[in-house]
Amino acid sequence: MLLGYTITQWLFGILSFLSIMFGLMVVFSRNPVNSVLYLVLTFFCIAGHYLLLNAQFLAVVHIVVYAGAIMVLFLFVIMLMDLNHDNEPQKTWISKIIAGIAGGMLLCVLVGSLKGSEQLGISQYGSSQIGMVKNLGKVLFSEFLFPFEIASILLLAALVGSIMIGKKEIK
Amino acid sequence: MINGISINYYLLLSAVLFIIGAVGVMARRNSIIIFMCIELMLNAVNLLLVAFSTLHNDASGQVFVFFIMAVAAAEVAVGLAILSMIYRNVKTIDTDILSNLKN
Amino acid sequence: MQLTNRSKVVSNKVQTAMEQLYLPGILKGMLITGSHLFKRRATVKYPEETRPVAAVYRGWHVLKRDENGAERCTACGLCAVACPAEAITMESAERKKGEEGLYREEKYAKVYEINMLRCIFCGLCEEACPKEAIFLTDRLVDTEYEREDFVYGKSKLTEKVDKRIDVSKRQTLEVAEFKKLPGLKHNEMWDSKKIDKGHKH
Amino acid sequence: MLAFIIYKLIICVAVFGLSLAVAAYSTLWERKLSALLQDRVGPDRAGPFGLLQPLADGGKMFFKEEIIPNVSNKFLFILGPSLVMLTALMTGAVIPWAKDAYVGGKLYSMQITDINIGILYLFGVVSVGVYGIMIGGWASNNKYALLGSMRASSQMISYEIAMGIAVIALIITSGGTLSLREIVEQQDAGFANIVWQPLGFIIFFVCALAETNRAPFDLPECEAELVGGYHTEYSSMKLGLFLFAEYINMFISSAVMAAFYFGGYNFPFAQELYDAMGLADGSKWIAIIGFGAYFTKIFLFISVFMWIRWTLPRFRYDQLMNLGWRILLPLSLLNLAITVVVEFFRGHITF
Repeated sequence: MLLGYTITQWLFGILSFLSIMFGLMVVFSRNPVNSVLYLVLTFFCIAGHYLLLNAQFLAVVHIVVYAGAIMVLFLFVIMLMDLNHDNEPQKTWISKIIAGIAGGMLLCVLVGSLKGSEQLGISQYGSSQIGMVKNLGKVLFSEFLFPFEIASILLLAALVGSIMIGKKEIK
Repeated sequence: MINGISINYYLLLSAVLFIIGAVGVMARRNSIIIFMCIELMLNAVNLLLVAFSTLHNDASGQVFVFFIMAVAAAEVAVGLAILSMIYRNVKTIDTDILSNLKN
Repeated sequence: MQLTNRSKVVSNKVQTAMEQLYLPGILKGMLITGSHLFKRRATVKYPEETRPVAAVYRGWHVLKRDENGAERCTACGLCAVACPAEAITMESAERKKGEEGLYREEKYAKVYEINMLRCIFCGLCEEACPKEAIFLTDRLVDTEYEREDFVYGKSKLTEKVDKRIDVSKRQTLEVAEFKKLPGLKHNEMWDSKKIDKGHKH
Repeated sequence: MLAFIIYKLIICVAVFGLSLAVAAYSTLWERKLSALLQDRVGPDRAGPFGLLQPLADGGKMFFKEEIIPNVSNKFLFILGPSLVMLTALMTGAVIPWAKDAYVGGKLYSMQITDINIGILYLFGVVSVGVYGIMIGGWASNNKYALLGSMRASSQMISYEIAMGIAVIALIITSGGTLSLREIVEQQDAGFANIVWQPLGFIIFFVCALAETNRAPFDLPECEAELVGGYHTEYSSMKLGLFLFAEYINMFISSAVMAAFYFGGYNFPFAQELYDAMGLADGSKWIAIIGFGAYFTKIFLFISVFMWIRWTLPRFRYDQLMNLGWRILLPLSLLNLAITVVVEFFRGHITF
């Protein structure tokens, strides 16, 4: 207990702060490579949140998939396109301000609508084991077997599709 | 309460992350950054799904996150392939320029 | 001309399935390198061990002294004439009174320099010398940092009085007899052309 | 609580030091072995048998001039090698080094942490390691460095897939556990996993070579085409970190291979030996002997890594990609299918 908060609460606070900070940096940094790296940091913070929520498997898969594969792909494309300049064209100030206002309004709406959520049925929760690989695997391969197979087909389609799109046309 | 943290905080956090992503989509011109902001929005949703799954002690939420990750991976693969194709043809991925369908 | 029968005719034939697996090939290669683990090491750990050199190895020159410790060289210049690489230069001087113990004859080399970067260690200087003064020894020439340092002066060439160098292998009777042969190239040169006739350094 | 933290700290520092020491002496052993394979003697000047050579090398690295390119992003330039080193050291956390042993009447685990997703953790950390190389190569602001880092990362990502599928087959044979300790413990009675997974082992081994950027897959640092690869612009200890991380990775991947396929700290007739020596479960000596056996295996693997490096020439880039995607990936899928069928008939899987 530090200053009346438990360690978990402290961790939650720090991770939330960091993930929001890094999230903001993704949007505001001029250099796309920096953006990618900040987004990776954001993903690490979110993985930390998953660990706090006892979703170990998801946390690691999140890192492997997002940080290990998806963001590397982004880095690849940015580096290959040679977009890593700081002087990329910016939107006009007006459209930026409008974007900010729109985002703020959306936030207001969301916060307002979520305000009543204290009334949600809250079940006290002990040390849940649902995030463990075994339990998750059981659910995944019994209840969600069909979507799982569909997802594999989706991935295969994406694989073929991206190769077909990205391939240089042979003349 | 999850480990002493109210679900409200998770709601708020993912709302804020989602808004950051949304603002990024609106305020930036580089399509790759826009793409990344969309990933951020997806992750905000993922976080909330995991939080609720733990709250209700139900694994379905985490399974959904799992599927979202698969879909996101597929989406990024195809999307980046399209972007690199566009870049190869038009030499730019600036959305304000790409909005002209004329050329 | 075929020197060895180890050469192989290269062809572009399609690999068989076994060859495409690469594994047998890789294992074979690894066995070859592995077998070298048990072979004799080729390394000579230099300062501690040295390679055996032939008795007549031609290395760092020495300017010999006679039995009394006097320098044998009389600065006749025959070695410089004989030198195909033109590495030798010398300056003569006259022996003063009281220096009899230092120099054997009335004329001696005040400066005697061999440029070790030019020297090809052919040993012609040794053959040319009528006074048995210069010999090539089996010592290796030192390494230096500067080019100038490779011009060895008398300080590095003359043998020390208390540290004689054995050149008996090079002073055998046969060698002496050989030197007297009239048909030898450098003797010929000495006979036909005069030394002072335009042989510059 | 405090005792627990101290014990964890000690074991962390021990694994940390062990990795560094093994990596340092791997550099010496690499040079020695390459010399032996080439009928030479190798370094033998620093200390007896050259045993102080790693210290001399390290000292040299530290005192070399530090050059940071003017136009590069300094922070990222420093972050790159640090990240590579960090991830290399992090992987040692889930490896079970020996059996639990009683020290001072308390049972201690010879492992930093036995998480039940150990294998996934390994893959996660390795996939993050790609960033160090990419960031370092990009921040160098040098096209050779960039190309080298691209090659390295694409190579690592490609081979991770075949490696992952080979490991899935392994997980099936060891009864669906993701904890390294459980996988090792399962091999103490009957056979080591290599008996059930020979093909899987070969795939894993090849992929491990590629993941650690060792020859014949060392084209990220291919001097002939890329000057020096992703560490072209690096000098001094930052270069040292890159090179050092490679050796740590080699050590850890050897350790993982020994744990996955060769029973880790178990060896044939171990139980009989312990019985003959009259050692009870949890004895210190069992831990020490097991640790010795484990290290012998790791040493052999490291030597094979080096042996391969000094035998085989480097692959061409297209050959590398072909091998990864067209040969290893189908092979690993085949291995997975065969494993499932075999395990079904062994009665380990039911539908």
